[in-house]
Amino acid sequence: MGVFDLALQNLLSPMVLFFVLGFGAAFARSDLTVPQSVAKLLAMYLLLSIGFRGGAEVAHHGLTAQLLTTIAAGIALSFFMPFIAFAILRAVTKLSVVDAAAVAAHYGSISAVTFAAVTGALTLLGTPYEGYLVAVAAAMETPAIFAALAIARRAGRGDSEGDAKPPGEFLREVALNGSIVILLGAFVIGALTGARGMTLLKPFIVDLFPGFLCLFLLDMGLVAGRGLEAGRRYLSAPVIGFALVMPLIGAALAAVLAKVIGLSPGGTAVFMTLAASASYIAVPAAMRLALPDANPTIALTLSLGVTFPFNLVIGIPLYISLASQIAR
Amino acid sequence: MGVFDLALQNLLSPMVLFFVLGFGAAFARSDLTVPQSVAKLLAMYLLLSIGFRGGAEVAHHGLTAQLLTTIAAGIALSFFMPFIAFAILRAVTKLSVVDAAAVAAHYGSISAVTFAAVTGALTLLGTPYEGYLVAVAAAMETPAIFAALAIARRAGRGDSEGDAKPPGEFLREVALNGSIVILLGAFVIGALTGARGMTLLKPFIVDLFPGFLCLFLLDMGLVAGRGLEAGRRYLSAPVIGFALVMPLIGAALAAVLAKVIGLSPGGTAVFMTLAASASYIAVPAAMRLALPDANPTIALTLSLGVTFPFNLVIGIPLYISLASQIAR
Amino acid sequence: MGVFDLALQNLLSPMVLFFVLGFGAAFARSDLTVPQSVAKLLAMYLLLSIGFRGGAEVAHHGLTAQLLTTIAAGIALSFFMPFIAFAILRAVTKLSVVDAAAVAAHYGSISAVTFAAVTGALTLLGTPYEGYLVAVAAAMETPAIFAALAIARRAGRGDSEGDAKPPGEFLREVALNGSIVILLGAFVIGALTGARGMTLLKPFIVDLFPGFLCLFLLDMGLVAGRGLEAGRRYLSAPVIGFALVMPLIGAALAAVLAKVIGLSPGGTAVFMTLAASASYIAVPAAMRLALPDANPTIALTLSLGVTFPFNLVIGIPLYISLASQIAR
Amino acid sequence: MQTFPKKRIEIIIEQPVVKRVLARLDAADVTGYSVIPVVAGRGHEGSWTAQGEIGDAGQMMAIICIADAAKLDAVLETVFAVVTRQIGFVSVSDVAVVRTERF
Amino acid sequence: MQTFPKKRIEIIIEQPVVKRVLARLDAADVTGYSVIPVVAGRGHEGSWTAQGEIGDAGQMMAIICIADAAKLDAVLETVFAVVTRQIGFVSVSDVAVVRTERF
Amino acid sequence: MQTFPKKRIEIIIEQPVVKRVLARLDAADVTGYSVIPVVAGRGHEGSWTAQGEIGDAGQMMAIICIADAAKLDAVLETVFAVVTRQIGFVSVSDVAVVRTERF
Ligand SMILES: Nc1ncnc2c1ncn2[C@@H]1O[C@H](COP(=O)(O)O)[C@@H](O)[C@H]1O
Ligand SMILES: Nc1ncnc2c1ncn2[C@@H]1O[C@H](COP(=O)(O)O)[C@@H](O)[C@H]1O
Ligand SMILES: Nc1ncnc2c1ncn2[C@@H]1O[C@H](COP(=O)(O)O)[C@@H](O)[C@H]1O
Ligand code: NA
Ligand code: NA
Ligand code: NA
Repeated sequence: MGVFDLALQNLLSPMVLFFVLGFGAAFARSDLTVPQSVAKLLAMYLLLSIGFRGGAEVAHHGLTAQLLTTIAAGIALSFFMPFIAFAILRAVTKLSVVDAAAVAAHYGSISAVTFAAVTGALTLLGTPYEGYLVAVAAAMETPAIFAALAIARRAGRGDSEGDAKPPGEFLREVALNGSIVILLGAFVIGALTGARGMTLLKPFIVDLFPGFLCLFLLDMGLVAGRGLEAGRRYLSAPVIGFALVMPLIGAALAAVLAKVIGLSPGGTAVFMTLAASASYIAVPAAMRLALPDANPTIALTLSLGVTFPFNLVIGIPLYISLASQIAR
Repeated sequence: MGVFDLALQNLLSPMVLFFVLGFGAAFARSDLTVPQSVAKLLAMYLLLSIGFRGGAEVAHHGLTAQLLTTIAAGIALSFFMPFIAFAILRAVTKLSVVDAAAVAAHYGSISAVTFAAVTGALTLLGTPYEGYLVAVAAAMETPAIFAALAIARRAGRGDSEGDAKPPGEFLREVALNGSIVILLGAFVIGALTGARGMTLLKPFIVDLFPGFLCLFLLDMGLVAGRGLEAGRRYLSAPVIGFALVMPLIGAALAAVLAKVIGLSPGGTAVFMTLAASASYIAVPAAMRLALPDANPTIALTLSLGVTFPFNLVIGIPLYISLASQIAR
Repeated sequence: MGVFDLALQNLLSPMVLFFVLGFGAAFARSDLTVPQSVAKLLAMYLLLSIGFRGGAEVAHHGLTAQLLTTIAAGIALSFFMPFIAFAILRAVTKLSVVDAAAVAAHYGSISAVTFAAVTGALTLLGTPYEGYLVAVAAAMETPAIFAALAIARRAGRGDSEGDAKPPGEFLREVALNGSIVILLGAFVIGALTGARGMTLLKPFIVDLFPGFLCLFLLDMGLVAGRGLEAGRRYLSAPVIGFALVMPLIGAALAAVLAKVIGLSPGGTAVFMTLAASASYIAVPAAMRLALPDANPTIALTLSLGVTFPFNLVIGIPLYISLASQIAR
Repeated sequence: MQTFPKKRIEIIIEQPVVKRVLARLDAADVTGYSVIPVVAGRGHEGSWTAQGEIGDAGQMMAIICIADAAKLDAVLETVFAVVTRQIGFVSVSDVAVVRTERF
Repeated sequence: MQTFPKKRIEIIIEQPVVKRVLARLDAADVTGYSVIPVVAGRGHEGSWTAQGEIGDAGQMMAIICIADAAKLDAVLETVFAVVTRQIGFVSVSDVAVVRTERF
Repeated sequence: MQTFPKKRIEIIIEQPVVKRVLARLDAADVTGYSVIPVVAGRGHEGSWTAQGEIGDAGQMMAIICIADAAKLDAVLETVFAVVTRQIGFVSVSDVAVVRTERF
């Protein structure tokens, strides 16, 4: 299927349309809202579902040596992308060192919902992908945070409590954040229980996935639309340009690595999407702890208001299409 | 099936029984409660489900000229029923002008949950209905609000902020309230994605519908029971009489229009139910903005405590039975 | 299947693994949390599901004379187990009279989630059980509360408001607590609507059960782990010993009664599990009203932090295995 | 704008007895009250959080009641009779309101 | 630690008009406000609870605004113009803050 | 009824650092605190709402701590050391309590 057909089919998928609905409702200032606890339930469900299915797939196909290589590649990407992002931001935008470092951390890390969206699109297309990429996704969440801290420290900015706080405590908080625990935990449980567990949980974990994803993307549309509204004043042209180009850079780097590792077309698309996506759960919270002087609105507006919609609507079909050519 | 059998079968459906359970629990002052955010999730799910299914049905059968006629008929009903309701209320009850206008607005508008209940009952009976009635339902939500404002203004009562507030702002708030956005949005998405979207979302949107409806009606029973308790002091015989007769008047008017338009038996039953139902989400909020002097407890007690149970238990089987004779 | 195989299979079920995940996350002090309203939704779902399925099973197989005998046996167990528990606690631990009475009430009553877990395990094994045990579970919730009050009163301790509060009011509050209402209500609705209702609700009530149970047990793991942390200082060896031995005593008593009554192997396992389980919803709230001087942390730490995990991981496979030998 | 002095009574109390406290406020003839959720806390018995909880027993709630100073003593006495044996406490502060006749 | 006196304005108001009240606070140039949920209550019209409710019409919210005493009158006047016709009320108390320039 | 003067410290602070603030309150030896959710607000950085949010980074929480005046300065100092670099602020008011030994 050509990239154009893919893009169109993607655009007309219920998932993307529900996102567009939420986005539009936010702009029209509708009072539609999803309660916070419902949004958290949906997020938890998506993580549990993609984690478990990845694990069950691994139980079925076994782990290959590729797993370790891909995890290493993912960690490397997550750690080095912030340096690229920081360099670009400092070169083309007026962001301060701390703000640029914080934004860079978001783009080195990943977005689990974008991950869920690309797996949804691949399932629709019937394209398989390596189940262990769930573990890769989990591994890519945090290295970017430490890269950003290194960048900020080099520039003389650091943790809000200086040496008063043991760094191990911060490491633990970051490494054990809820989304990593549930994603990796469900992955391990999926791997341990395999086909037996899958039979039991399929109606919940597989059959409901598209519906829950739609509801969640409706919420993401609302939140992204409102966030864009709230952070409008930070959206200069260079900053927007960064938020559109950085995903492409990440995807390109991931494509090269995927080719070297020998990932399948589906796996290549997922890996590209992970690199292209920007965090908006784990990293924002970590930045408030580690770089409190960074303005949280800037990073969130870019990651959630610009990059997420871009990946969802344009990026994902693009990456899938490119991946099918790269990985053949 | 005779009206009596229908009524009995309706009464013994799990949905109605769960409503009765909630109603009974509220009267027995059990501490059973459904968290507010869960209730909102359930309401959102129901709107999304009936919206999407209506749209998918339209994608399948196509839009007919009837759509526009039925929407026009629905708008007319929603706008003119409040005048009838107001006249009755002023003639037989002691409600003030403002209170009567506010109550009238509730009865001109519609209840999405009652809509969900009648479609649930029709699905159980295997009776099809026009999918575009979802759009009709959305169109019927707000005209009644403006009718009530016209009534109140004629009597010299109006918006709480007088000319300080641009009327366009209020119009936008009312027209873009969350339930309309999700109902119409899901309808359009269902129409755009058709059978493809339906296959994808069926386990969520169709298979879970009865279960979610049961849970929601349990909550509605609790809320209606408690509301009836709280508003007891407003329930004089004439006022209760109004809340039982007005749905029948609405249903009768709708039946005539449905016959003229040529709706199917199922469609006629749905249209009658819409007219017979009274709002308890969109209109109460709008009345607080536009007619703040109206006592909100009165309208809510009638709509949720009297008319909703009446429609659920007696009205719906009655309308279905009548519709099958009218529309043959 | 031998008890060891059963235990292993149980340990490797997704449900138990999700509990372990939550427990581990709590100990590692992960910030993973389930919103309170989501936890309440899951609890409500489980009660509704086991209630309805029990009722539908009764509609299918009919009620036998055993029902009344088993309810009577359950009430007797619930009322007399607290006296045993109290005697043990006073003999081997340093708990005060009031604290020991409150703990005893928890162990006489039952845990609906443990009930859900044993039915889940039996379903996995394909072992049927008497549907009316749902009603037995509901009947066993409260007698223990009155036993504890009798014990405390004998020792001169009582209600916080003395004679100022009519005892009927407290009785009503306890008998109509939300979990009993939903469990019994769904049971009756299941019995009334039978196969018809089951067909309608199966995708919700049956197919989603394992998934919802996993999510709920993840939450229970988190709450139990945190509770254990919070109540650590109360966990002396004798107190822990009590929390491990008391379930076995309850299960043994229930096994004898089940044999006399002639329950099926599945029913015997369920009845043993009920007796072995300890309350952590209904009884804690009742104790705050009736024995406010009792320290709530002690009972909750034991019931949720020690006995629940013990039953889930070790108890249930043990009871199932024993029951299959006793009831043959 | 002219304002009038009133008392703001804040009762932080465990959920299971909220109903009883409210009944006592009703009996003490206050003009109203508002209940605000508490989601976590620490006291002499250690810390707690409402997150993930399905029961209400361990949760605290905050009850706010604006009342006239003349009623303060009666309210405190009846409320304190419950609160004293339960988990919770009462605090009172001075506030000013616009419509004195409302409280 | 040195502190500075400010006013704490607490507006308890029905949900449907919260947006309007906030717009007026914006217009009155306060430095900020925080909205806290109210989950149950009682007033002249009887008691209510947010439990199980799907609409927002019957629910109250609490708006907290710390402001300088110099602004108090202007804030009260503009807010009270909305509150007076709706369900709700305003109360004001004295507080001390550390960073006076923040408010 | 006899009451005793205490201080009511209200800390409105972004969620990610709540744990750190509470740890400092623990270290300052207060007898307890209660955490109340804030669901929306506006400050220098514009307005926010918790609705639909899955992360906690943008959300504020309110921490209430009743403490003896003697401890006020120590509490303010340690808390302010965190708050000053984060999003949030501290305000203090006078309250009266019934059981003075409790705080
Ligand atoms: N000094 C305090 N300030 C604010 N809240 C408190 C204070 N002390 C106790 N609390 C609240 O009251 C609950 C019970 O406290 P306690 O009775 O000391 O165990 C705590 O968990 C807190 O939520
Ligand atoms: N004296 C009061 N103290 C605290 N909250 C109050 C008071 N009076 C009323 N309220 C709140 O405001 C709502 C409306 O009150 P009313 O306008 O009297 O019906 C009540 O439901 C309470 O939530
Ligand atoms: N004057 C104020 N009164 C009450 N809450 C405030 C005030 N200023 C700020 N806030 C709260 O603190 C948050 C952060 O404010 P700021 O640091 O000014 O961006 C806001 O979003 C509000 O929730
Ligand atoms: Na990335
Ligand atoms: Na109507
Ligand atoms: Na037991």
